[in-house]
Amino acid sequence: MEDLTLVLRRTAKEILEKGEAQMVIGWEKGAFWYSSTSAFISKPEDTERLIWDEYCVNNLAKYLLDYRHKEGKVAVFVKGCDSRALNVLLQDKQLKREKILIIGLACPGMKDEVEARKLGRGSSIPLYKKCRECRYPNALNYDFFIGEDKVIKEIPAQDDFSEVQALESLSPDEKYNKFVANYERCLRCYACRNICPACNCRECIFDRTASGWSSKANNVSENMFFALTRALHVAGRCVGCGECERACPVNIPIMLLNKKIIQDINALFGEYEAGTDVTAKLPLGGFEFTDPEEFM
Amino acid sequence: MKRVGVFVCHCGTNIGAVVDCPQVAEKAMDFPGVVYSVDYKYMCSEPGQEMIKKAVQEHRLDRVVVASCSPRMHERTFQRCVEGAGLNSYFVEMANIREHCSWVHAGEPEKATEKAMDLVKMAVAKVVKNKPLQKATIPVTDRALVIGGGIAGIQAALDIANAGHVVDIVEKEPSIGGKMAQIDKTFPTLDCSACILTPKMVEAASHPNINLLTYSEVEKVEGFVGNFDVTIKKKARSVNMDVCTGCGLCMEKCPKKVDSEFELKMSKRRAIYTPFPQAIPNKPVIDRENCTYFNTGKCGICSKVCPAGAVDYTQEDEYLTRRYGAIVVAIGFELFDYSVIGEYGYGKYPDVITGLHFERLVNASGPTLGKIKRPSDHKEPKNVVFIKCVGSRDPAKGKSYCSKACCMYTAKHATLVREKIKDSNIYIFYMDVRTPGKGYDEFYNRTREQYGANYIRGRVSKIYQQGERLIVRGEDTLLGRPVEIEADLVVLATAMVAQPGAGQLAQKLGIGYDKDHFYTEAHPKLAPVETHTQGVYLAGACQGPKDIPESVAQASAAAAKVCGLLSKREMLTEPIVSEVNESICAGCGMCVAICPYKAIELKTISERIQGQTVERQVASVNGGLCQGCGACTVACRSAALNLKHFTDQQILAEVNALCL
Amino acid sequence: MLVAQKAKLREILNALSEEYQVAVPVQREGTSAFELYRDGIEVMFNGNTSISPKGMFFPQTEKMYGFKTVKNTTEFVSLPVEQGKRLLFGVRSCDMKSLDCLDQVFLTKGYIDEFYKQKRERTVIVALGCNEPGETCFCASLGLDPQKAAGADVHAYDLGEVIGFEAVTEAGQKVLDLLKNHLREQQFALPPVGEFYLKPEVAGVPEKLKGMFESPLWEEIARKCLNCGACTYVCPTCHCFDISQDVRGEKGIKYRCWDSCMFGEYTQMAGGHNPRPTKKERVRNRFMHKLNYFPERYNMLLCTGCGRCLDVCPVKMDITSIIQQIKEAK
Amino acid sequence: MSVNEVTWQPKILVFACNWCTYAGADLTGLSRLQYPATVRILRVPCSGRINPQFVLKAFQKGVDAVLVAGCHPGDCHYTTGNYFTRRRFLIMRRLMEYVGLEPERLQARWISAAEAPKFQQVITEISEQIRALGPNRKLRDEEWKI
Repeated sequence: MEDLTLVLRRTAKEILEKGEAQMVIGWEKGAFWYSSTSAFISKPEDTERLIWDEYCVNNLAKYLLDYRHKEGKVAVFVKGCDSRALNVLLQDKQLKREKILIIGLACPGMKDEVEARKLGRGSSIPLYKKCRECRYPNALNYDFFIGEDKVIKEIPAQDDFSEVQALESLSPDEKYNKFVANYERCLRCYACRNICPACNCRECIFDRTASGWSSKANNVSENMFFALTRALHVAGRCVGCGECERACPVNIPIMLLNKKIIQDINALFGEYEAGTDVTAKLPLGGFEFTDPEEFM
Repeated sequence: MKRVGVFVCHCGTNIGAVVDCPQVAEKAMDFPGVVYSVDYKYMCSEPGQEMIKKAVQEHRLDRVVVASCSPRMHERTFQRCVEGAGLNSYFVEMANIREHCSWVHAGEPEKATEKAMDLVKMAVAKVVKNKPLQKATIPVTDRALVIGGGIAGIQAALDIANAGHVVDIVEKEPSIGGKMAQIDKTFPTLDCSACILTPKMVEAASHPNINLLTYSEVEKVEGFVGNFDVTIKKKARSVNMDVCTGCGLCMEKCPKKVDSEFELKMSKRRAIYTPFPQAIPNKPVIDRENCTYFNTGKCGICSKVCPAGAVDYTQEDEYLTRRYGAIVVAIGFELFDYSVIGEYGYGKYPDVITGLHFERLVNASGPTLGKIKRPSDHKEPKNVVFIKCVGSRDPAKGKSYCSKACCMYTAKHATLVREKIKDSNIYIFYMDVRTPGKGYDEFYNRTREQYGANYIRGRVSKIYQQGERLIVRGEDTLLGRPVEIEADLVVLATAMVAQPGAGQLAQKLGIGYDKDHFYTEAHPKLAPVETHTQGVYLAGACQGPKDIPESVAQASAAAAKVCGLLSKREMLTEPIVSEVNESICAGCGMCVAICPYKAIELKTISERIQGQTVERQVASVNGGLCQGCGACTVACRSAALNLKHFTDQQILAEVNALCL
Repeated sequence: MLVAQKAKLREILNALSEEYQVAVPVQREGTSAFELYRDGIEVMFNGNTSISPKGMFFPQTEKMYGFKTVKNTTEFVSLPVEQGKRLLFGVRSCDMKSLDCLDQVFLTKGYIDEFYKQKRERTVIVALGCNEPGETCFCASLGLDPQKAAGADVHAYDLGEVIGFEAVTEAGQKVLDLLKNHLREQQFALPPVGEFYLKPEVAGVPEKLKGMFESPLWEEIARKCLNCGACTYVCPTCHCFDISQDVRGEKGIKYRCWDSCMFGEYTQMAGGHNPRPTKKERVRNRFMHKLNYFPERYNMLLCTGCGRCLDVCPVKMDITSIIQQIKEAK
Repeated sequence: MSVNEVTWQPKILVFACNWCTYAGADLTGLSRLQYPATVRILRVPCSGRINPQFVLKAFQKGVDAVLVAGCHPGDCHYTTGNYFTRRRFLIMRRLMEYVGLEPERLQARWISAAEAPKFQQVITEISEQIRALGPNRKLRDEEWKI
């Protein structure tokens, strides 16, 4: 990946020098060896800050929203998940394709920071669970690709819904208690929402208490209303990047809800992989006359 | 703070005998916003409404809740009432404490009273959030479309045209006339069907305000009341209508013979044809499926013989889009295809026919020139058996409903047989004889008494061929004994069913239909010719089985509605539509895909964001197209869309109130 | 020094529970926070809790009073207040310092917040010294002694097999008196404090910030910020709240709940104007408040070096690096 | 609202579309078909208007069950509203069951304007199911008394 870092810097530098974009969004090193963080580079000389390593987990796609009304183009580096996220933003008409320069990357899977901190430098750090499960590690939609567009990570045969299914098999009370335990500790900091590429509303209903939908009170009921509503809002548009879960300061397994819905959409309305096709019809933006009938 | 008045209606004893109305009224005073509350015997009565108006004045009420019957019954009444009191008509809400309470919880007065309080509480919670709504106006295009050129369509078109409005009739067959053109005589007067129909057909064809679009179908309907943009497909006739004189030479010379649909396959027509001699327009079409030229590229005789040079093999389907203010749907009915069930040997024994076949057999211009001859050997039948309710009133094999006209046309058929074949015997198997209608029962009695038709109450269990005759076996349930009749001809009164394409057309028009695909009227009693889609009206048997006088009456009624609409240059629209909060809308377009009326599109707005002018897209609702279903509001994640009068906040307020 | 075997902590906490409502740091589901002590609960010793003990004094959601409307008048109803003594065991230096900050806000300059005061006054705090700083910790750079938390009633020290206790206040002495039978006197030297990885230099920063309101630095710093509230909610010193109400028919409750200057709604005005419309203004406010406004008003930073914000930030905003950038800014 | 075990009666919220189910409930009344006084009907123009969030809110506020009801597929007054309802609530019901709500507590049914007996039967059934399950406490807002 070090070699690619150099290519990445060179690419970014060229883009800025040639004026192909006003800014390049990539990653730079954070405070610790196991942390890489988003970097916003607009001067060619600053491209030296850019890196590409196994800690570039941060999904950069959503940052593009900050620059959608700015003049000129923004270049962005995308892994597979970032790429799917970007596609969802395009599908949701939040970005204009012609205003973005997409540089694709082949992702080897990102290493788990929490594990890294625990295990220490030099030990073998496992990949994030979401990366182990990832089936689209490479950028899907790009203007050019750095390195070879060749999958360099082991691809599981299918999505893993085992955790969802394990939960499903519990009794109603057991299930409920699990969710209460999870959402009791929710701080409603909205990190999950703010990092989520599918959460791209101009103004979220949870930011408008006057709308009557939500209150700021923190309790299990309100927290679960938030969680379930968000899950429904991103239904059919969640690309499974798992950033919500990574962003959560209290370690709530948020993807349990999203994956459940992905599983059900697949089973009920046919296989659908969000963000893999910009032209696809959103599952909850339509219907089929032949949809399963359970309400007779 | 809003000032709500609550008016609890006893509806005589309908509500009052179960729900403790005075207690409900008293309790209502505790609900937030309520400053006045009262109960009264009949809120909808003149004094009741006066009471509301007076209370609005005296107690400075700005919102009103009426706890009484279903809003589907009296919402308009009370809207007008509060309007009369100087309030916006949308400042009233109804709590349905009759249909949803007293009538269904008659044995539980205490629980019913408690529920009534809840319902009032919900209505109060909603009404304080009601906003004044104003009806808007939309232009009305002074042109009507009638779909279907049968007697109902023709009548509707004539009435509309006579009132001075332009009408287009779209008919899928090459000629107008519909089923009535196939019928020989009409009951109970026995006047000749053609004699009364053809003049109307001619009148329609020659009316300056009527355009006939035969051999045409409705392809697409867009728009809304007053402004329907309808795309009509004019199927290629292969005959230039402007040039053709209707001389008929081509039809004489055409070498290709095909079963005639009009004669129900009992005779032949040519590949270039008019469905029947009195067809209007009386100009032929080429049936491309069967035409030798179209199938092999050879022949071309019609073109060669046509003195006017009207035959045009290169014609293509043509699409035209016109704007109409109103639409009358009069696509009629079809007969139940009993061969599918195969009972009674229909489809197997040639001498088991339907009533419509019989009409052709008895018709002077029909395949037998009016002589009743049975199809198998063209012999005159002596014993004729009629079986009624074939497919009607038979939920197991056919339709659950009564086809309404069969009792009378069977009686008519019996009369006609007896008149034409003096030594014939008539046996009519029936379940019931239903003859409501002017002169109908008298006609039936004549059939029995004067013409000697034998009415046998009971069902036929089996029909089988024995030699040249058909053995009809059944039971006379009145005498409680089996019956067996040797018949020469069996006529089945098969059920009237909806046209096969009725469902698709309904979807294009956005109107409802029932399980049998008959179109649903807006109200079975009070809006029998309207549909739920404003500006679309129903005439004739597409709404349900009907005889001719009923179809004509309904057609005239629909025409009256159309004239009422078209007589105005603009009309008021319902203000209950979706609205967009542009500052919140992110322009994702989810709602655009979801709107069944294509009432939402994305538009570009420019806006100052932090000192910079930016352009962005937002959803925009066309209030004329929007019908107020609210499906878009759910698709809108950020709740930028809201449905007026049924806002998120109003519904949530009701939910909250219910849970207090 | 009074000491007890670590293994005896359970007995100690059980004994304390007879007199106090005790709360201890507990690890659960990959996160940690102060929880009410129940017999047998495992007390977390390594590192600080992910959620600060701030909520024990300033809960995320706190009911203030109730009201009823009867006909056209409104009645106020006071709500029952929890009474009884509480004891917090295991509070670290940084979090003790944060209570100092909160005390300034809620108890000084002519304003007394009764809700805070009541909880503060009925709570004794047993602080626990840190020997080994966490990777994100930097309290020492802010002048705190990680082993001896200022303001605590009792100092407790992690001495390997044993825990040492020293009473600092009268209330603290009472606690140790209660534990007489569980503690014994023994000499112990405090182990040396480990090396800090992060060492921001704050000297001069508050003063420098005075002239930096319009600095282009803020826009740069803010770029990566998501404007979520994670940092503010885990921060032991952030104390912004919003007052809201839960109305049910003719009755209602006024409550306050944490709010975050990272949120757009925080400064949203009723008329639609928002004086902090973008993340630049919000991020600037957060750091100006911590490093300039607060020091100007109360003469102390509104940061205690606990490092929680670095830890939770999904995009790794780093206050120590921001301090550095401020210092380097022209 | 506090849940008092002794006097507890199921509180079932029915979201009914104006054209079919609401009319069907009217017909139930006109036909004098009796059902338990456990339901409160909330009228919406179309089942497509029923936001799954309304359902969540209703459970928060304290209903014991929610019935989402509209026209049969194909019969929607607005042509296709109920097809969206069907998709949304196929997902919603599964999601709610997944988080531990008993499936009986959130049901969806197509009830036409003509199906008074069906309305009666559905309400009677749900009432019995909820009576057997008891009051719902899941997802509920905190209760308070003043």
